[in-house]
Amino acid sequence: MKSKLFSLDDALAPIRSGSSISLGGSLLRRPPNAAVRWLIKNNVRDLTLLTWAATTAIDLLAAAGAVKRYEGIYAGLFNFGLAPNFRRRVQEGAIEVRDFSETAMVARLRAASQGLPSLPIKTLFGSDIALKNPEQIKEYACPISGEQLLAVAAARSDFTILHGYVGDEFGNVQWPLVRDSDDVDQMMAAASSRLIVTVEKIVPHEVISRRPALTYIPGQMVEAIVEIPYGAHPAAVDGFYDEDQAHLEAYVEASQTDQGASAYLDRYARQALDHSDYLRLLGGLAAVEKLTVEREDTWQ
Amino acid sequence: MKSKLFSLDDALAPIRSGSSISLGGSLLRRPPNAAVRWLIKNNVRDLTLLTWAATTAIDLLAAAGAVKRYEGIYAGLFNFGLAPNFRRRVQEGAIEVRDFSETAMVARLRAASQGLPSLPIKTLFGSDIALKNPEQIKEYACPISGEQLLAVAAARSDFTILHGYVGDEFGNVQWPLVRDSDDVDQMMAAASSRLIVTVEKIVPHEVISRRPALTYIPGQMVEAIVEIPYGAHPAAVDGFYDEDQAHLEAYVEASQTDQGASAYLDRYARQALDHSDYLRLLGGLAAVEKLTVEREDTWQ
Amino acid sequence: MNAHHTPNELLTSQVARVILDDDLAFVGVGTNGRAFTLAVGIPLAGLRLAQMLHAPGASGYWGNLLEPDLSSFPEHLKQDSLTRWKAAASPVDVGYKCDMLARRGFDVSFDSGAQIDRYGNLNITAIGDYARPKVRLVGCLAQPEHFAFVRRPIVMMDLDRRSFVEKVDFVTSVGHARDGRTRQEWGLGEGGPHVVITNKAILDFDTPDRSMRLRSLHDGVSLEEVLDSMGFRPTIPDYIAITPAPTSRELQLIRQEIDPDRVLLKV
Amino acid sequence: MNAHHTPNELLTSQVARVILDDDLAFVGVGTNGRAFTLAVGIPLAGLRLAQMLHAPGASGYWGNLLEPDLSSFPEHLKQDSLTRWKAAASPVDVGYKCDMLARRGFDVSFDSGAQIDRYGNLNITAIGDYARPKVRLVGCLAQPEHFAFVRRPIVMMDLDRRSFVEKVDFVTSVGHARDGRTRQEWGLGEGGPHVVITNKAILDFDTPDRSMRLRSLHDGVSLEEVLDSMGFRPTIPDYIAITPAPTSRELQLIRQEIDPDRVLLKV
Repeated sequence: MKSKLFSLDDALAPIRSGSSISLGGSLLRRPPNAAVRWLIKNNVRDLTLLTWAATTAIDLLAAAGAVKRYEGIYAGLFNFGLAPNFRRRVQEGAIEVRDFSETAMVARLRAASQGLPSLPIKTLFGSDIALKNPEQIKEYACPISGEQLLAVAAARSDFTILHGYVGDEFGNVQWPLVRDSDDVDQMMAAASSRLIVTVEKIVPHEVISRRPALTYIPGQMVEAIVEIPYGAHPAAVDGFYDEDQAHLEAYVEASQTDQGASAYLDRYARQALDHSDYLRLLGGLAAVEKLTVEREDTWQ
Repeated sequence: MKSKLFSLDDALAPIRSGSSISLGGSLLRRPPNAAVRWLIKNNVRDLTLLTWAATTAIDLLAAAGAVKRYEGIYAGLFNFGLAPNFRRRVQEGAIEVRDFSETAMVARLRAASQGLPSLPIKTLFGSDIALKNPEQIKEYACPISGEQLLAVAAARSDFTILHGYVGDEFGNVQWPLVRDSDDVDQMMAAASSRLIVTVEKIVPHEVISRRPALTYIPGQMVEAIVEIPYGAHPAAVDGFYDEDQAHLEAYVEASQTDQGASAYLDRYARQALDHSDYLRLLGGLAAVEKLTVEREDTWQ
Repeated sequence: MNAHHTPNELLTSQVARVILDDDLAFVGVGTNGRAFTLAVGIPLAGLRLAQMLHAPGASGYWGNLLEPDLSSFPEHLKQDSLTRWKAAASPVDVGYKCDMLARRGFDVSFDSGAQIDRYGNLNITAIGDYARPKVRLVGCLAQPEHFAFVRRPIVMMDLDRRSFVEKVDFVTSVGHARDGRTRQEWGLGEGGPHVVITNKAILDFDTPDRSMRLRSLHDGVSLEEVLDSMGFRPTIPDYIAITPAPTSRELQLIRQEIDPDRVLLKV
Repeated sequence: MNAHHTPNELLTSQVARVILDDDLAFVGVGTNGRAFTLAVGIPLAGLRLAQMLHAPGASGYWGNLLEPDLSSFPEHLKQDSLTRWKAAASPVDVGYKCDMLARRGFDVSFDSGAQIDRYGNLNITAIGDYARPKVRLVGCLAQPEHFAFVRRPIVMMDLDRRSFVEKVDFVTSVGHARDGRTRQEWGLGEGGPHVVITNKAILDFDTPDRSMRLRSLHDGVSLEEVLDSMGFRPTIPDYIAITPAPTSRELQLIRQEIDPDRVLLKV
């Protein structure tokens, strides 16, 4: 095995403007926000984003004007309301939207992970989701039963960025025994072309190999792994820390206007030198450690 | 929640001759052998069996002349060689065989679990597996990409029988943290119509609900759960006990002839009053406890 | 009969009565404020009430949790409360729930949206033109699946002319008919919205063409008030029932056992 | 050069040389006796040897284990040894491996069978008539996937006229051509068997029509002996190479580090 441990700079350097990126996480769990701030700081733009239930990550990129197209099942801020910047950009016509229902997006990710061009669903007959997207959703008759089915196109992207719990230098990423559902990161990893994972902590390979059943992203599939503690902030990592409610409320408040959102990004993404500097701006480790929850895992 | 805890008699009573049954387990891990012996004792015949890598369970049923048709990816005895009784019956023309490769069988199980009549694969072009089975494997053109794909028919069956680790009275079945791969039982549960699960041990619901991430068969899907310690004997349950090498060698030896196999079945399936009596015939708990391995789980 | 009940208690009792024994009901986790009460609070309280009364075998799939322990509820739902919630199962990925939906494993679901029309077509995606909408909403989640596959989806929405419209701007979830074609003609099977529980009345689709019908008015609400709150006229029965009030047993359970701190039925 | 090596050591060295840096190689777990040595023992030893010499980034998927620790091997493989084996990952179900295969995630696989023909079509299913076979074999496992999707499948079989046949009775896994149609014409992409490592010679498919060709004879084996052991005549090159012997470094690693107790290279 060879080390795949990189700095965030080196791991994300291949991502150019115009790329398509699958972004992991669901709702306020594990969006790869440190990586997203890096993309904003480095002025990576014109992105096509594929997501599951996207919140902070897509809204930050929308605030930066970096999103050209979005394909996903949800973009909002969960219990903090609609996604203010994403919403504004879509309403301005600046982001092309392709909505997918959950079975459709799952089928798309599974198709990519199975090397197939499409997989069928029975959900979207008569829905505008299908009627307005004839390129990616097409009807056919099942050759076995004759039933009508809808084929949905595989969810392929140039890059996939996930934020995980812990990993080793070879890119093997594990979840804790006590966790929320993965939702979609394992599927996205399997569907990825070039996969970059940030994790809360790097642990020795020996700690990983004792519990191989906990590895949900095998290092085989990983191009680069980066240690970024609190890498999902201001969102949460289940089993590690909660969402930062005060920060999210301030973010929503700032995002009521373009100017406010821009000032927020200047401070937290563009002027922050790196992730350590971001943590310093939040008040340092002492401030974020208040978000930490009781841990119950097998790596300690 | 309502109790689904039954005796083996009551749980298996609905299974009539002529039924189709999906049998869980893979190689020498977790075949539902106690349930299989019950089917033999109760003279349930003309079965269509759907399996993954089937070993002892299918060979016992073949020895009893109870198998009409088999659909699966493997039938043998792993490191004990070919499956002697299954092999003899197939060679006699008494069992109709439909072979499937692994991606094909997985697609079939997934189709059933997704309520779909078929799912596509790209594997079997030109293989006799497809050419000799035009009813269940049919070519079509992907409506998205135009590529040729093969649709494989959903793996539906009247009943599914699995043997698991521990469960509660409501039918929730969990695996231990240190285990071998599930292989296929979770998929079979999701694909099932009527699901009967035997488990090594029934534990209180409170023990299950502390670790919901370990539940791989939710009670929602279960019709009946039965406590059968050593229910996979002479095969193994990973994390609980190893395969019984001496017993398996004697079984292979007996199975060199129809008479030998029949005498084996008389003794261990037909004349044994029930599973406790079977354990007594093996030498009692003291004898099988020698197969027990060191346990490392969260229920103790 | 106990006349002293809150509107949310009335809705909770109505939800409970739709839930049958052995039902599996899907409930979401998101949103806040009134939307939380409608989409999460009342459904969970109603499900629990049904379990305690006539449906001991009913259970829930709440967010990522199958058969969650509904015996208590924290005042603020943060990630860690979800992480540690007790439940029968927490499936490994969301594909598991999707597969359960697609194989018709759910009996009941709870759905809301920005717009609904007389055939129960629901819009949670965009108001105005899809490509450049007046209001961009959250997308679609699994609501198309609920209307496609769940046996009895329950719509939870406050009555409002901007929400109950003649024609929704975007059909996220297909109801009983659209553009003159029935759901069967569109390729969908059995299902579609079963009942619409609102703050003023209960509506259903028990009409020959499966269009919306007034089932009952909540006590003290007039027909005019309901019609004024709707952008289309539902079928009005000859005799208009009054939504039955919660029983004192129901109220006692809601207040003392299910939601003593008014976390679920907050706003 | 060290002439004092066993036949299995020679094959192990040959396997190692086919494995490139960063390859992912699939190895099975089943069977016993000679079949175990061919399908499991030599492949694992060869993979480990490659890792220690020229392919530090090569890794294995062995049974259900991704990147298993190959540093030691128990004398008897029982279930519990597999249960507790250290590895980078043990994916939750076998669908995970199937998906990796179908998306062409594997570089190398090891395959054996009862019959193989000149185009590399492999039979592990049945000898004789499929419906009423002379010998019923194990079925097919993932061998059709290996030949369909893996970049360089390695066939491990002892040479025998009954195994190397003009026409296999049942095509489980499609090789480079069948019944006059190439694998591309049958609908398959790149792939197919790459090399055939036997007890007497190495064969490959480096011919214009992708039929089997003799690559090298093992030291001391005559061409006649090889041809006598085959039911068809492979292409014979003008100059016939001798299979290179293991180096002393290779032998030292195999004997002292990889398989000191002769568990992998037993029979």
